[in-house]
Amino acid sequence: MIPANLLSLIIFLPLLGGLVVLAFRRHPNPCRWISLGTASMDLFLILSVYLLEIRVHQAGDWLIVEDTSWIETLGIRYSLGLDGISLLLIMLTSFLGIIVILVSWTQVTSRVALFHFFLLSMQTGVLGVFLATDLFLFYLFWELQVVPMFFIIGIWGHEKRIHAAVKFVLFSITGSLLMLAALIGIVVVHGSQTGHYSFSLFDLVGTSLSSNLENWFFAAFLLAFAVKTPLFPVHTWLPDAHTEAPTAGSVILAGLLLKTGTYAILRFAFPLFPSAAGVAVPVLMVLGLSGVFYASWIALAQKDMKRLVAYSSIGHMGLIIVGVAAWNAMTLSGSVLQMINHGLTTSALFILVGMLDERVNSRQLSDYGGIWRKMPVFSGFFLLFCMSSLGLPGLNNFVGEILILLGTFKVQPAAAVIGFMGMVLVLIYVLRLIQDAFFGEPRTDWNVRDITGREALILVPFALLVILIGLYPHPFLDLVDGPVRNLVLETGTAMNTGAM
Amino acid sequence: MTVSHGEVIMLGAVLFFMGAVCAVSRRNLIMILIGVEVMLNAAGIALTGASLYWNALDGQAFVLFIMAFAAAEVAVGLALIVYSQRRTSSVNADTYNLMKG
Amino acid sequence: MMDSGWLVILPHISLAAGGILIFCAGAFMRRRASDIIPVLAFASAACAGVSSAWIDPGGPGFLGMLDSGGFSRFFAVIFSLITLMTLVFSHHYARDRGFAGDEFYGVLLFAALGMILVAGASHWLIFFLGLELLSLSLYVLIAARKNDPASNEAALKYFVMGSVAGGFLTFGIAVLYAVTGRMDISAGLGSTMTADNRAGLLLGLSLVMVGIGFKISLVPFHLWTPDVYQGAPAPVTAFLSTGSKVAVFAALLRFSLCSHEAVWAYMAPLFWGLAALTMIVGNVTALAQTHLKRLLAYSSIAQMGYVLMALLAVKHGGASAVVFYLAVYALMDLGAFGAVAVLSGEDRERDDLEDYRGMGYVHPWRAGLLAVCLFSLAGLPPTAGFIGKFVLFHAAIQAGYVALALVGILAAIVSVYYYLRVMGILYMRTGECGIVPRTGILGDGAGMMILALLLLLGIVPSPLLTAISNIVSSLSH
Amino acid sequence: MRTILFLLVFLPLAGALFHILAGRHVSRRVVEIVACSSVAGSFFMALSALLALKQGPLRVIFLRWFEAGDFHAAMDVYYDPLSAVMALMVTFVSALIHVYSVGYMRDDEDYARFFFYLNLFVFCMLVITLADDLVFLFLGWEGVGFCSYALIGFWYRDEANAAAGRKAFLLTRLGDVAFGVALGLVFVLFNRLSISHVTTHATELTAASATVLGLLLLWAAVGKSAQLPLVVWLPDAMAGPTPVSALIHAATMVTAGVYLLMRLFPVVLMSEAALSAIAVVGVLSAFYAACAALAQKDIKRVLAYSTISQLGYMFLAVGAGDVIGSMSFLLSHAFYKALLFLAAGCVIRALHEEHDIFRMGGLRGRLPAVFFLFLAGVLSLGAIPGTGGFINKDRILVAVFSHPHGAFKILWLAAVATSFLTTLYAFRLLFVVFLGRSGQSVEQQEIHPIPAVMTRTLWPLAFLALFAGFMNLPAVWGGEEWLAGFLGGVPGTVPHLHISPGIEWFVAMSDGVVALAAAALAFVLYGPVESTRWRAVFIPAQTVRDFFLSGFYLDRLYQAVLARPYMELARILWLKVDEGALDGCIAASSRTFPLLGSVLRLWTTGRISTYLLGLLVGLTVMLGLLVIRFYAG
Repeated sequence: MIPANLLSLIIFLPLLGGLVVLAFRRHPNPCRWISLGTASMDLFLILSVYLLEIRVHQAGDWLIVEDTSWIETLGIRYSLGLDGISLLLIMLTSFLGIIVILVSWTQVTSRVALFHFFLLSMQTGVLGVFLATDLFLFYLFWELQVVPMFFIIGIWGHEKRIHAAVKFVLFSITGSLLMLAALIGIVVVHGSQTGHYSFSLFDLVGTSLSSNLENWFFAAFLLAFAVKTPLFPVHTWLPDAHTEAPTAGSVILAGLLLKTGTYAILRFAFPLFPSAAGVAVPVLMVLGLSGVFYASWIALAQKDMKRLVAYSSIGHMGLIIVGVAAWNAMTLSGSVLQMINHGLTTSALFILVGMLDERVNSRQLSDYGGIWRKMPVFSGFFLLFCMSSLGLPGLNNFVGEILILLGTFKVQPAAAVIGFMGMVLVLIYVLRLIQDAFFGEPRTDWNVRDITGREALILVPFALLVILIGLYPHPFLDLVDGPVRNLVLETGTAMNTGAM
Repeated sequence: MTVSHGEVIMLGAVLFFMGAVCAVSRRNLIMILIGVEVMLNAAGIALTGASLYWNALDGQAFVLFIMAFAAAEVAVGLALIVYSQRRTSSVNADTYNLMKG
Repeated sequence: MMDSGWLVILPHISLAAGGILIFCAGAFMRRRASDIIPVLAFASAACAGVSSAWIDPGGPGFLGMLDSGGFSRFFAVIFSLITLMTLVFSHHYARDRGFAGDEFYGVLLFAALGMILVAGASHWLIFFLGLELLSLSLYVLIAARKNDPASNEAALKYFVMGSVAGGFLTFGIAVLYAVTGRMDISAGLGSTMTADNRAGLLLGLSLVMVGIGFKISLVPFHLWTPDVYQGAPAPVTAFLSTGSKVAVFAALLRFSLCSHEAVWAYMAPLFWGLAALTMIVGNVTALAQTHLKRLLAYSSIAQMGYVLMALLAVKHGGASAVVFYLAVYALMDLGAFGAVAVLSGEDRERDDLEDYRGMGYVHPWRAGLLAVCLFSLAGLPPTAGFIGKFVLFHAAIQAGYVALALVGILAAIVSVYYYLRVMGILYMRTGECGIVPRTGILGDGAGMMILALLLLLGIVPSPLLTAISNIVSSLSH
Repeated sequence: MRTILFLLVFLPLAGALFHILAGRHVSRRVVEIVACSSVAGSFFMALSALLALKQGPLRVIFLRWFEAGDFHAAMDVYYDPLSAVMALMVTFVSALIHVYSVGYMRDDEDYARFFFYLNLFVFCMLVITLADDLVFLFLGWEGVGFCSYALIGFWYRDEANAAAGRKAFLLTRLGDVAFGVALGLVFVLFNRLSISHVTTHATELTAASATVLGLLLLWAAVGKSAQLPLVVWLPDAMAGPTPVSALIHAATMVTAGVYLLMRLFPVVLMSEAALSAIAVVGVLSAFYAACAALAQKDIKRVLAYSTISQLGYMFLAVGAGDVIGSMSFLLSHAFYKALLFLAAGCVIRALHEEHDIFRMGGLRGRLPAVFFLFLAGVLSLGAIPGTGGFINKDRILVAVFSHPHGAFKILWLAAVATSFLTTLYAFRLLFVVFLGRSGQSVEQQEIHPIPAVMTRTLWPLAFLALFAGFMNLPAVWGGEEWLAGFLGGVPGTVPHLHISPGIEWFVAMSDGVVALAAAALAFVLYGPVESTRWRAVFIPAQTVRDFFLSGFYLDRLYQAVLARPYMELARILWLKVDEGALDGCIAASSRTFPLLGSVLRLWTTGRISTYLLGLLVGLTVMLGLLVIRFYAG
């Protein structure tokens, strides 16, 4: 019923579309339509997987796997796997893939074909990260997603774009190259133990390592993922990247790239090195919570709206890390759900700020004020996503946060208490953002219209999803349930023995 | 009287050392070239000595090739040097520093 | 026996004959020479490539002085390809600058012959002859632009350095011969180490390493590299930075594989230090460059450091990684310098980085070639350089050289910065980047081929890797 | 029954949805009708549910909300007498205030947004009232906070209003932290987050965990109910439209805090310490706010401080263990305080948005209906014997006085003193606004006509304000304590305080005397007759008045100690730490490499001699290393 290489199709369809788009260098509109078509087709494929496959398997283990030989001499295989967690994340990916094209429809007017090529190839990279189960393949996609982002920020960004783009790549590469060393290390150790050189995640899980070695390997993996997440204190690339990137870039960055970091921690770092992870749990919790406090605190002082949202992003991701570190069924489900939530909410906020920027050509809070009067519908959306961001119950973030915090409470009450306190800090900057931008009298004389139909088309799905997840997250949580149980069962026990 | 194999090699080594020092320390292009010739000839002496010691001819054959090569090298080198000298009217190696860094 | 011997040197003959024919054509056909010579050169290089690729002589030839195994033939194919590409890139370049005579094409073919000899030598004499043939030809090629002071200075520097290094190498060979009594490379290096010959062996090898280190620009023998690369005409730089380095490295690989374990145990730490130094100095110095060719020169220095790192693993199956990376490296540098060649204006070389502002949009394909090559050099996917770097680090770590691999990784992180800087200039800045140079379809075609190969190898490296591992395993027995 | 409960909770939500989706496209009349009828419908559902409550507490699950691991959250209700009474009150007051708002917001363009928030608020409040699952309750809990924020800042064009809303949200959320932590603790202790489960298993708690849990709940309640130390937001919250102040900041939302304590009373009951803490917080807040109310000039601020003060009584009652006393006080407070606010709203509207009581004066003649309504509220607030307010307050004081713990006598004294102040400021307000010399501004101005719908809706409230207390008339005075009986089933409650009649009489007498004395004093000081001599004796110096007026400078203190340092540190963290230290370190280390590069490039001198030397040096080093190696190993 399902074609044998469906997953490859899902991954590479966008890239294919991107190559086609490149052929229309001089015709912006066909570029947009082709990209939109490709991205929609990808979403359609993924949704059909969701609808067909889920009924069959009831979200058990791996729903679809694909495994072909690739680089035999090194034991590298082209293997992909889809489980509930990755399904959820690729749904998010392809959804945001469509959104970014719509967002850029009028915002990007120069070098349109190239832009869409990068957008689509970016999507391929991210999808690959979420689906790869061979460590080398994963590493390839992991690096691959950096390249288009570099260009998206660097070519279509704002004033200090090159600096930001280079900074982004350097941070990423620094982490990932060290991970590469560790990755080769574990393969070599596994190979010398079993005589079977393999990069497959399934083979490598359970490799017995000396605790010293395991700690080093874990640290290297963690560094790569922490940079991407970004975890305090290796986050400083993010505010620059976000501030300078075009809206679409910010959306991809916040919605997808950051998720690859937490996803990889969950999928690779913890299962591969459980006892090292067990030792690192307190550190991760402290760093995650520091991130929540630190970033939320700093966000308050921001003058640039995008920067503010960027810092808020760091804070939210910190909480996800706490959830991953706590490693039980509740927190993991919460973390995965929170990845989706953060992807939706923060992306929506970036999009909204981008729309303002498009109208007024400024991202400075001091240039705004009184927007509500001029753009009530827009403001309503903004308020909704702000409330989602600060975790108002009934909206999406709450579900994730409460799962993480309550689940953490069982393991590490102190961390949960601090996490709850962090929610106040979030409130402070979000309210300040709303206050400065939307209330009061307009500080500058600008005349703008409320949202257009295309913009509404972008925002309404976000709003619906935000509310749906807030009120009825079952479709999402059910997907995650099975894989999360497995993770807890397999890695959790090993973590505990390691910690003892 | 016969010279021992070790002494021949020693002679080669001394000669080589002198040639190398000449090549490295002199600034004059011609002198550097002469230093290189000395180095090559030192190798020739060592090879000949070793060839006698091992009682094999391939070492001496090698020397012939070295000689041929040295001639060719001098030809190319002198052409270059002459051309350069005509351009800058200097045979000091260190005057050629258009490109650096 | 006789037949097989001729078959072994078929590529060599075709190159030599091509060179001689070109000289003859230059001497006797004054008027139509400019049409015929490139064709002749192309044909003989192609001939050499085809013959080494498809004709398996089945045994060593030329009195056992020339290896005819897969290893040599593989490199012979690579050199033929490099030569072909260089010919294509230099076709318009040389004609526009007035040095497209018989001497350029003929000497180019002889240089190619030298490379094939160096990579295939199993006898010190052949190695020596090949190396010197290569060097002499390169002196001439670098000086090809007679009226250009930079070209002249580069040739002079390369000549002086090359002859001194050649002196070291020759004496090194002499010392090795003196202590082992064998001119056969594998027999000589493979001889067991005794108290008597130990000092001599190590002295000889060190001297040989100076010569080799000069050729492949290992730090501290690298200083000539940026000057010569900058001064030489871009196609020649492409040829020089790929062909001569790959050839000498192939020889070094053979030496390493042949060398006795005890000898290797002494040499390995030296290689360790050289590799670390080369990776660090090459990459860090490249950061401060403002000229593209110099930047690429330092980058190529650093690349050799990576390869040397994997060479350390040669006794643990790292050889195929080295060979794979050498092939990939040849493609990358050929592409990068080739791109400089096809992007250069008619009057002068486009060298200052600022001249490349916004180039990505003015010449999308050529700048694209440069960009992909740079990405590949930086080791980013989906290029061959990514797989190559991975293979190198894999080999080094597998052999236990973790610290060196970490040094390499740190150096690679530093290197990303300057590659991205060029990328930023190409695509993220705008500026006047001058007139559109005339370049034939050939040059662009070659560029596209390199680009395609780089991407292809980045996605399906398996066939090449498998082939190489077969070749290498045949060599080590 | 399930349907009734469902409609009870979700009808206002449906109204809210209608407003947000269609509100901008339909006429004002439609919006008004939908808004009022959805809440009214909810009220009738509450009424019918109450009548159907014969079979005892009822738990109904509407929706499995989310599940993960062994955690389940559901949208469900636990319908018991306590929540039934509360729901009835909430829907009733809400319905009246919705109707009132139709008049009040007659001239406002943004009516759809207003009714959206208002309906949403009612929904959230009902969730708090009825929810069984604590997470669901938290939804309401935060939801009302959001609505309160949005409604305080409803007139967002004045930044002060928006800032007041922000402050309210923030401070209540400080309390919510404790709620969240309490959720965690309950989850760990009981493995379920259901109120019905928790209350029935509360006895299994250890004293320590009960104390922690009780204090957490107290802190949460303090935030919501604006008790010390989180009081400062409520006076500012008066920036919102008056119906909002009446509904949210007097009758319903602010009582949610104390209601939570009642709802989870069995847990609190397990800890002596938590109970005492609740009582102390209550008394302190009551006294503090009463003092502050005495000095206020803004009519709504007087009422706001009064609300804080009255909420303090409710806390005190819970702390004394008398849930029923607290609940009945809550009910009657809801009626008279809503009444007072709404009447004040009429006054404000009539005087063209005038808030200063000293610029009013002598309105009795000009707004007679409003005067009588206000009088009813003041009588009840001032606990003049014979009103409902008196009966309810009396029950609380009796409970406190008769508490076995001796220290509660002190609390009782403080409560009586507060009671004196309460009556004093209540009558001060009445006299200054309605009987005093008319203010200068009022003289010249036309009275703005008040829509009839505004005053008419107040009559039922006035009736209830005066007489609702009789539902709980103690047996001593021939009452049946009907409400107490009804609430008797609620776990942990003591329906009838078995106190000797002597004590009852003593407390009632002292209370009554105090109230009457205070009323008399107010008449002397602020009454229609000028009495400079008395005023000189009783009215304290300006500094003290300023101290009271500013709410003991608490606001300024928080600004100086918390808000401003926080802002300042944010800037420092950003510029000095994040961009300075962290990013600076990384930038500096990344700068060293190019620097190193430009040093290393000096090596490439361009001179052949250097290059040749490189060969020799390289060789020498290699040989040197080999020699070392040679002799070392």
